[in-house]
Amino acid sequence: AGWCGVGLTAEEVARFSRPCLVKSFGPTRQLRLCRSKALVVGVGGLGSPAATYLTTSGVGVLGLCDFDTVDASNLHRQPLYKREDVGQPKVACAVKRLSELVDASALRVHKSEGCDSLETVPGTFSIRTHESGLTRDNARDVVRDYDVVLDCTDNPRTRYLLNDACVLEGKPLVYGASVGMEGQLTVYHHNGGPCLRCIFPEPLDADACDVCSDTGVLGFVPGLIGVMQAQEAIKVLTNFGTTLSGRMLHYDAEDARQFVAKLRGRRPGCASCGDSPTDPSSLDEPTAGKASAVTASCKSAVPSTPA
Amino acid sequence: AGWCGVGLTAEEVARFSRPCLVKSFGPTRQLRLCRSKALVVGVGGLGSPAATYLTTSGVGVLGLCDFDTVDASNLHRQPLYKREDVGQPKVACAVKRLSELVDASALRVHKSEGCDSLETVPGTFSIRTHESGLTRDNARDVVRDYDVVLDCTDNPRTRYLLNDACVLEGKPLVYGASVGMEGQLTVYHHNGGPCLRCIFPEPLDADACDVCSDTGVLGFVPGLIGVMQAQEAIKVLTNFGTTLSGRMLHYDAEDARQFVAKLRGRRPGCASCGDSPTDPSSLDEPTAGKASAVTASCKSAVPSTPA
Amino acid sequence: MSTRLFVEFTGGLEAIFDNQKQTEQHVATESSQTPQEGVSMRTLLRHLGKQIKKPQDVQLMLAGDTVRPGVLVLVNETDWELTGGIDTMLNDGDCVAFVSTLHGG
Amino acid sequence: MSTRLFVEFTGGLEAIFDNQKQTEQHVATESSQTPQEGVSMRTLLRHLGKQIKKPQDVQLMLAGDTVRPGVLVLVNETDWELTGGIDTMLNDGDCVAFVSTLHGG
Ligand SMILES: [Zn+2]
Ligand SMILES: [Zn+2]
Repeated sequence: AGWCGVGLTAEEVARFSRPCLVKSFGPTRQLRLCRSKALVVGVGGLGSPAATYLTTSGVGVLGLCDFDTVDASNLHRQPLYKREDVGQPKVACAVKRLSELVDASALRVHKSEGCDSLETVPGTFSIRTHESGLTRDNARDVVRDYDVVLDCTDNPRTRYLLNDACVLEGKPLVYGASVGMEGQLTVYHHNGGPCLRCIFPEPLDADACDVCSDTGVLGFVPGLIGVMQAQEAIKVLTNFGTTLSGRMLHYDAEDARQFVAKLRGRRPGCASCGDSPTDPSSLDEPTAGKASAVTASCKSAVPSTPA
Repeated sequence: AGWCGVGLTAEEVARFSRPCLVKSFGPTRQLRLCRSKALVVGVGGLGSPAATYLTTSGVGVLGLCDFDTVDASNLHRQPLYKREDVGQPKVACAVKRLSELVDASALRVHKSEGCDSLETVPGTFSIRTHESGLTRDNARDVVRDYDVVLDCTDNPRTRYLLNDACVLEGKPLVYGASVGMEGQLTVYHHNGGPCLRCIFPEPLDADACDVCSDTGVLGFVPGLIGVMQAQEAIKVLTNFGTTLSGRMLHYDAEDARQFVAKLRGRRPGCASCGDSPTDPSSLDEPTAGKASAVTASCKSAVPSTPA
Repeated sequence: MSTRLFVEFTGGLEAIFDNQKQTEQHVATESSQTPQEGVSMRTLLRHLGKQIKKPQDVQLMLAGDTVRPGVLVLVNETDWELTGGIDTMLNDGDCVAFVSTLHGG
Repeated sequence: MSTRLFVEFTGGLEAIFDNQKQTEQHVATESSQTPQEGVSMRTLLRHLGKQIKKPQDVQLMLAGDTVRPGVLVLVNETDWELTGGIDTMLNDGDCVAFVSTLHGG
C-alpha cells in the first residue's frame, strides 16, 4: 500500500506485490519497469515466452515485430497461439492473447510502421505492433523508441540487421537462440560490451548449408531461453543484478547443464560498433519472404567467404 | 509423413514435426510422449509454464491438482490466467486455456477425485482435474495413474506428502522451487536415486519463521524453473538424455548463473524410500486451508526439532 | 598458516553474511593439524559461526556443531555426505556452498 | 610426452566427432616444446583435424589453419581472443570448448 508512494497505481500494487517484496528488486525497480519500453523482434518460439513474461511482469510498452503467420508446426513451441490461430498473422494473435492477461481498461493497442514516440502512462499497458517485420528500410525506425530490444528471430541475416540497427540507435540487444536441445543467450551492445559483429564479424550464408532440413527443436528449449531473455531485458531496464553483457550462456537440455563463457570486449575494428563503422547500407539485407525456422536454424553452415 | 508409420496420427505429425526432426529425440520418443500421462500438482508460478509446455509438447494425459483460486497477486508469474479469472478456481481456468492450445475435436476433459485409470487414445489429449488439491486421504489415489509427477507446490508440508505418496506408488517426482531471484530443480525417486527425505529427512516448521512475509519472487524465476520441470518430465517419460536424478540444479537470476550439485544416493535409513519405511500415516499432513505463497516460501525457517 | 577457501551462500543465507553471496575465507589451520592437511569442515563451520553478527541469526544456519536441517552443504559441488561430512578436509582453493532448500512456487 | 585436455563440442559440432560432446584428448608435445610448456591451440586444432573422418566435415569446423567463422573457441570458459588465440598454450587438465553459434528461434 505504501508503495503507491513511489508512483505505482493501486492496481499495480495489487498485481506486483510479490516482486516488490524482493528486497533487492523492490517497488522502485518495479515502477521503473512499469514505465519502460521493450521490443520483441520475432514472436515465435523465443518471442512467445519472452513477450508473455514481459507483459505479466509489467513492462509499460511492449513492441511486437513479426511478418509471419502461425503454422501448425509452430504450436509445439509457441504457446501464445491457439490451434485456431493457424494461418493468422502472429502479431495480431499475440496481441489478442496478451491483452487477456492485463486489465482491459488499462490496455492500449497501437499499430505502427513509423518511429513516433509513445509515452508510458501510469496504470496502462500499451502494445505496439510492427506487422511488416524488420527490413533494411525500417529497422532503425522500428527500434528507435524502445529502451531494450530482444532478438527472438530465427535467421542470421535478420539478426545482423537488428544488431546493426541497435548499435546505430544505441539500444541494448538481448540475443537468444535455440536449436535441437541447445540454447544460447547474451546481451550485446550494453555497458560498453561487445556487439554481435565484435564476436562474429559476418553472417554465414545459410543457403550453402545442406544439413538444415535435418534440424529440429524441442519446444521447452526456446521456452527456457525466451523466459531468460525476458529476465535479462528486465535486468537491463531496471539496472538490476549482473546482466550477460560480455558473457555468453550456453545451455544443453540433454543433461540440464549450462556454462557461462567470458567473451572478448568491444572490438575497435568492428564494422558495426567499432571506431570507424562501415556504412550500414552496405551491410546485409535479411532474407526476403518467409524464412523457414528449420532453414534458418542452420547450425553447421559453410561460410560464404573463407576466414 | 513416414512418421505415421511409428503410430503418430496425421495431426500429430503436422504438429510435432520439429521435435521429430531432432535426431536424438525423433518420432519414436514423440510417440511415447503422446501416449504418456503426467500430473502437475500446484498450478501456480511453476505449474503454469510446466502445464503449458507439457500440453504443447504433446503429453497424452495431463493431470492438474490444485484447490486454490486465482488472486490478483498471482498474475505476474502465472500466465495461464487472465485478468478476468481472478477469484475463479485455478484448475478450471487452466483447463479453459490449455484446451485452446489443442485441436478441439481431440480434447477430452475428465473430472476425477478417484484413481480410475485413463487410457491414452491416439490423436486425443485428455486433461484430468483434481480440484480438491492434495490431502493425506487422497494423495496416493491422485498420483497412482500417472507416469511422472511434477511438484509445483508452494509449501513444505505438501511437498513431503507428495514425496511420500510418489515413493509408495513408485512414481518419479520432478521437484521445482523458487524464491526471490533463485530457483532449484531435481528429480526424486527415479532410477534408484534419492527421494526428498533422503536429502532433507523432515519438513521445517514454516510457522516458526518470522521473516517469510518479507519474501517475494520475480515472475520469470518460477517461469524458468517450471519450463525446466516440463523438460525433465519429458526426459523421464521418453527415457531421453540424462535427468537431474541424483543432482540438484540451483539457479540465481541475479547473475544468470547456475550450478548442478551431485547429491548423496538413496539413504537405506530413509523414512520414506528406505529399507524399513515408516508407516506413512504417521507422516505429515499438509497445512490446512489456503497456504499463502509468501508464508510457504519461507527460506530461513527455524527447524521445529533440533538436529 | 591459513587455508584459502571460496565459500558461497544461497537461498537467503547470504543475508546472515552482509548479503555477500560469494566470499573468500582464510581459515587458520588448527594446532593439531599440519598445514598440508588443510582444515576440516568442522573448523570452517566454527570460523563462519564467529562471523555471524546477530545471535538470533545463528540458528538460521547452524544447529549444535553442524548445519541445521534444510541446509545442503556442497564441497566442490558435491554433497558433503559423499565427501566425509563434517570431517571433510578442505585444501587451498576448495569451494564450499551452503544451499538453503527452497519451497516457494 | 603428451598433454591431457578436456575438449567439448556443442551446437552440432559433436556430429563431426562421433556425436561425443565431451571428450578427453591426449595431445603429443611437439619436439620444439618442452613438456612443461604444454601444447598450443594450433597443435590441438591439427590434432583434432586428423580425427575428422569425412573430408567434407572439415570445413564445418576449420578454415585454413584456424577455426571457421561462427565457431567460438573457449579456453577454460574464456574466449580465446583473451587468452592468446591460436598461440594460447594449454596445460594438463585445461578445458577447451568449440561453440557453434546458434540462430534458430
Ligand atoms: Zn561490435
Ligand atoms: Zn528417501
